[in-house]
Amino acid sequence: MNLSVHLPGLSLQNPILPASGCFGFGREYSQFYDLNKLGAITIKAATGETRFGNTTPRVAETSSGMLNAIGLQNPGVEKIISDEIPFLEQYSTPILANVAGSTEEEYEYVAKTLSDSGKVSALELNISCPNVKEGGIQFGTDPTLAASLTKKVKDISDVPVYVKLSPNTSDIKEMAIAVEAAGADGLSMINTLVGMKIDIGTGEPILSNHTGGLSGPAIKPIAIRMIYEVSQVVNIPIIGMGGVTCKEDVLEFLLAGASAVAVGTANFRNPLICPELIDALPELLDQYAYSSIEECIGRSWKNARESAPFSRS
Amino acid sequence: MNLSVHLPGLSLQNPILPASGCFGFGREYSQFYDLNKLGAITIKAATGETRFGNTTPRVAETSSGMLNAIGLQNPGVEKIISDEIPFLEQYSTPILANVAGSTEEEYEYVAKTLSDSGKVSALELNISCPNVKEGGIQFGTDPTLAASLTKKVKDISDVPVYVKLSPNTSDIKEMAIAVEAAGADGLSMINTLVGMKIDIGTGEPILSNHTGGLSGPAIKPIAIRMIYEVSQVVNIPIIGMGGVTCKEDVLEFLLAGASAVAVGTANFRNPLICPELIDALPELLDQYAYSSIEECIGRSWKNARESAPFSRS
Amino acid sequence: MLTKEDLIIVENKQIAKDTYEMKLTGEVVQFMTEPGQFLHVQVGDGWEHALRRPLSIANVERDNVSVVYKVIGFGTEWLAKQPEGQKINVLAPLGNGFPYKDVKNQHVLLIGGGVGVPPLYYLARKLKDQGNTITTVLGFQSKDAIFYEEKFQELGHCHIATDDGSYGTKGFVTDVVKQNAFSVEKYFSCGPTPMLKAVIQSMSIPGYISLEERMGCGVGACFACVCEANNDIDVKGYRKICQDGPVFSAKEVVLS
Amino acid sequence: MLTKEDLIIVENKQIAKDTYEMKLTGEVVQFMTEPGQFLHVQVGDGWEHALRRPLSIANVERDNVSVVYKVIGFGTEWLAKQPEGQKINVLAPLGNGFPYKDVKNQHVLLIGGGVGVPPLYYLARKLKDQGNTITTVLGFQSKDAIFYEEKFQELGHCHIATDDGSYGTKGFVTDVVKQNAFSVEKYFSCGPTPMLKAVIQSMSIPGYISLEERMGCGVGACFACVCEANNDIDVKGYRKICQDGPVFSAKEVVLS
Ligand SMILES: Cc1cc2nc3c(=O)[nH]c(=O)nc-3n(C[C@H](O)[C@H](O)[C@H](O)COP(=O)(O)OP(=O)(O)OC[C@H]3O[C@@H](n4cnc5c(N)ncnc54)[C@H](O)[C@@H]3O)c2cc1C
Ligand SMILES: Cc1cc2nc3c(=O)[nH]c(=O)nc-3n(C[C@H](O)[C@H](O)[C@H](O)COP(=O)(O)OP(=O)(O)OC[C@H]3O[C@@H](n4cnc5c(N)ncnc54)[C@H](O)[C@@H]3O)c2cc1C
Ligand SMILES: Cc1cc2nc3c(=O)[nH]c(=O)nc-3n(C[C@H](O)[C@H](O)[C@H](O)COP(=O)(O)O)c2cc1C
Ligand SMILES: Cc1cc2nc3c(=O)[nH]c(=O)nc-3n(C[C@H](O)[C@H](O)[C@H](O)COP(=O)(O)O)c2cc1C
Ligand code: FES
Ligand code: FES
Repeated sequence: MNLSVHLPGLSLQNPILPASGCFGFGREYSQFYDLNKLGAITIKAATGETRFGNTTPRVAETSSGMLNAIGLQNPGVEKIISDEIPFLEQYSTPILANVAGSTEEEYEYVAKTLSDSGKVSALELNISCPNVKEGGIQFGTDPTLAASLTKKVKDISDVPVYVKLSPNTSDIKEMAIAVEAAGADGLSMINTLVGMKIDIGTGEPILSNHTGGLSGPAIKPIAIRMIYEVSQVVNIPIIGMGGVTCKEDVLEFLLAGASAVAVGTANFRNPLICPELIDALPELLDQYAYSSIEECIGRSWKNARESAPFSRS
Repeated sequence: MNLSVHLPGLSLQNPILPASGCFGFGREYSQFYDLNKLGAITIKAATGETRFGNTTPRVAETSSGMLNAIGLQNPGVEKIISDEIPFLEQYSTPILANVAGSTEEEYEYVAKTLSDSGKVSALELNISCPNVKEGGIQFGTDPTLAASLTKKVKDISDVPVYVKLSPNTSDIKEMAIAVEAAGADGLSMINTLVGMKIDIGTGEPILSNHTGGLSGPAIKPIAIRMIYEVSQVVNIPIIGMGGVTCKEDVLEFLLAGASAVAVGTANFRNPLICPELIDALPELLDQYAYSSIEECIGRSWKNARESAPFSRS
Repeated sequence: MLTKEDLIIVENKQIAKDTYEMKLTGEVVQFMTEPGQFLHVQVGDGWEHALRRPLSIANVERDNVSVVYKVIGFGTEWLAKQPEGQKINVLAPLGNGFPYKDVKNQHVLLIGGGVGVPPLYYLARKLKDQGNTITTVLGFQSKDAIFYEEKFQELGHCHIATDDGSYGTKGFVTDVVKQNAFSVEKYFSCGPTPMLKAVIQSMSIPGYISLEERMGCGVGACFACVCEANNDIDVKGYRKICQDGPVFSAKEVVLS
Repeated sequence: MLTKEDLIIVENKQIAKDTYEMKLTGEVVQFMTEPGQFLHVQVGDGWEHALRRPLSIANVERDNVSVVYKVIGFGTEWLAKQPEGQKINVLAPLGNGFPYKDVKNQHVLLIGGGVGVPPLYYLARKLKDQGNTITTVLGFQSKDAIFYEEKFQELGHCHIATDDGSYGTKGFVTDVVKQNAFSVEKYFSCGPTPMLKAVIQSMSIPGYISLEERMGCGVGACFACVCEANNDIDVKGYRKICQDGPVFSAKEVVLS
């Protein structure tokens, strides 16, 4: 079975990649398996300068999910290029570099620096981080801001740009259409939903940042719905994510309209999840009589286009 | 321990009530226990005319949650008053009547009819049902529409009006502030998040309506976060809901800023959940050294007001 | 009598391909007198699986209730793994069963398909007790999926149809019914909706059918499990399968 | 050597109030040579509880690793209920342990509080093997929470402090340290952060501390478990407790 998928800038031998922020810069999980197995690797968000992120506690467990408020801790784009990416160059796996910032200028600087480095296959514009006071989510909930930022980053980037959408919005289709029009080559969705957990002992929020991003199986139905809606109104591919834990989930994301599937939280529970999913896919597709990944993509609405409640026009 | 809470129109002997749509009109669960135990009863949404709702399947299971797309099936406000509410009159428990519609006029008609009946203690304006094509969620994501509707319903209603907010929005504080300014006496939150599940066998969405509302423990962190945010920017009380399954959850909702707590999905798993929670509350409050419900409300941010990231000003 | 109770597993064994029979015991079993009623069964630990699973009463003997279930997804897989002695939480007995009480000394036909067969067994026993002559037609996918054939044989004639012809008549239950022209006065049927539709179309005598739908509450409170009512006889427009059914007169509802 | 493996429970018994000792066996145990390292333990079935729980290695004997855990919430409650023979999935061995290898023929002080005590036991055994003299000071809330006292006694002097004075010295471990003026050359400590802070302040000799923080991945990939690095010695600004720790030189980190 041929599992390959060809997306702008990313020629994937299979549709599975780790999600940004859940896989560091690859080193840790390379202790568990050969990273050449992966379709691609999404690395942790880069900002212009070193960021220390939020104070701890930064994670909390919730029903079938978790909250995180890391706050974009990272050594800064230059150190990422000099100290982190070289490790990944020993692998042939394409790198999708997650780009964050507080201002348009910071996003542009990070994007340009990564693109110019010649070491990454594509950028993932993180306009949806709920855990920082500035940047991140404002860009992710205002279509005009998002489009403007996308355009600027496209202008200075030589590699394709994927825009990572926030689910914390009443109309994600509008956001998707706006960034597509602004030149996005693809979409990543979804980032986390803003949530909170209170420690009933102390009476206060567990996370020191109070709120955090909800990820894991709890949010899968929201991710599937959003991908189903958005894939019907854009012509650019979607990297789908949100709660993937098993091979059936991967197929569900493809059927909803994703062209590739990223795995986040599940890595923490099962460091081998990505290679296990990749190994399991051929038999699963076979069982459901699909002969390629391509055939699965968007099948849920392609079958029943007439009755689909959403359409571009 | 005194569990009572006094809210506009609702003098609750305890802070526990079933959530709308998860308790029919009370008859079914009255087979399991005496409904006089409850703080209040929220009845299923009423519309102007009989509605048959969506075709089946109408529910699907998701991780720690469920999707529903009932589509506001109900016999219409008049039959509800003539055939359903009389059953509840044998109990002294206050009735919170959920009001739905496709147009402002329908909402007004339903609200007026219920208010005029003299049989309900308060109205819950459902501007957040994600499962109907018209009405419902549009009103719930546009602050101007929501405020206008609230005002109109307030004008014709003699009983207090609670507005039930949708979580499918990027800024729920804005919605809350708008309906408060328009005269809402209280808020109910949260309604369900729009989600989807695809049957990988058929390749199609399980729900015949395709999308449905996500409820249950999966959404609790989102509910807690929204109540925490909104309770700090409004001066009207909040009936909190979303994923309550145990006594600790009830306390978490109170600490977040809710003044009463509604239970939805958990009734389906455990028909006795409401009385069990009510019985368990005194010991729990005692254990955490609270001597009344009042003391718990909003404690998570009242303790630490200065550092709270949200404030009205 | 609607009860929530932890029943105890007395036996849990595979009886056909992917098909298990579980015997449970507890206080509420004494109230399970109506064939066609069902149990709403809690599956898994914690809240990852929030909804209960409806399973029909297949038989009641002394303090034991039997259910027969096919492994489909998480819940039934979980049930199949539970050991003897384990507690299973159920809401029961739910719904309205088959109206058998006034059926006496008649010749009745029972038509079942797949996991629609179980409730017909308890019904057959009750009908037999009332002096009725019973003919049963059961449909299965293939030979290895067949269960309860001997049990039905003990109560009357039992015809089997398999989709693939690996046992009995090749084809559907309706094929058996057509071929045999049974002279019966009433029929009772349970099985997949397409089968029920075919059965209703092929029969001109009074009949009762048991329906399936995805459920939330199982008790009539959530409106998840409705079906369309036959408007000729009722303008209410719908029925709740969990509360008004799962058994309906074949004329009462419209199958979609 | 980072491994994901199902270990098998050999023993799981309560040893003090709310405190259990679990012995596990499996292939990866042979690589658990460093006291201070930890296991990242999967709890519950399914995905309702998505995160693993970090637990320190308390001892290794032959093929068995011991952990000692206090029942706090869902995960530890679940662990306490697991029977012998049950499989427990772990990532192990994680983190960097106490730097004991070069410590020989010295007098060392071990200071532990509550469930910070367990890793010190395996450390004590290793240090003893290298000819060191060991003095231990352990703090517990009350008498019924005390565990491993005799085990530490076998390896050297063991002083106990309880918050309520129900056993040993009334007060904190630092009170014991002050009262005794031990002439030691090095200390190793593990316990709640306020205790560690007090310990660091009261000691002028070199020391190593083991930190706790809520974790996601447990392997260094998610940046959940950071602590501040002492800027005087390093400008990197933070350490990952799971990967760079959980043991740090007392001078290396700033406790908040
Ligand atoms: C009144 C009634 C009586 C039934 N009696 C029997 C019986 O005696 N033996 C038997 O094997 N099956 C019976 N079924 C079907 C049985 O309920 C489903 O096979 C079962 O719920 C599948 O659960 P699962 O967790 O294995 O599957 P999953 O697919 O994991 O279930 C996911 C969700 O979908 C629901 N679901 C999936 N399939 C069905 C279905 N066919 N009908 C209703 N809900 C479904 C489940 O209840 C659950 O909420 C009956 C159904 C109804 C409505
Ligand atoms: C490196 C390390 C070693 C540890 N060694 C031990 C030990 O040997 N014995 C022991 O009893 N405890 C130890 N702990 C603490 C132990 O991890 C927690 O008590 C445990 O995770 C609580 O889980 P729970 O499900 O019972 O509680 P819950 O409150 O239900 O847990 C919810 C979430 O919070 C996390 N959490 C809660 N309390 C803590 C805590 N104190 N530290 C870290 N995470 C926490 C859990 O891991 C889980 O993700 C150690 C912690 C760390 C970081
Ligand atoms: C600990 C953690 C850190 C994350 N950091 C980032 C990040 O730096 N950039 C980003 O775009 N998304 C980040 N995410 C979001 C994930 O990439 C992903 O979109 C989300 O977690 C949903 O997928 P999941 O449910 O499989 O985890 C982070 C998620 C987690 C749990
Ligand atoms: C089956 C079902 C039907 C519902 N019907 C209504 C309704 O008619 N009106 C309404 O305002 N909310 C309705 N809701 C939303 C609930 O009242 C509640 O806001 C939501 O389910 C979150 O709470 P929970 O997680 O405890 O279920 C419904 C929810 C479910 C699950
Ligand atoms: S399942 Fe709730 S009404 Fe039937
Ligand atoms: S827990 Fe993920 S970096 Fe430490």
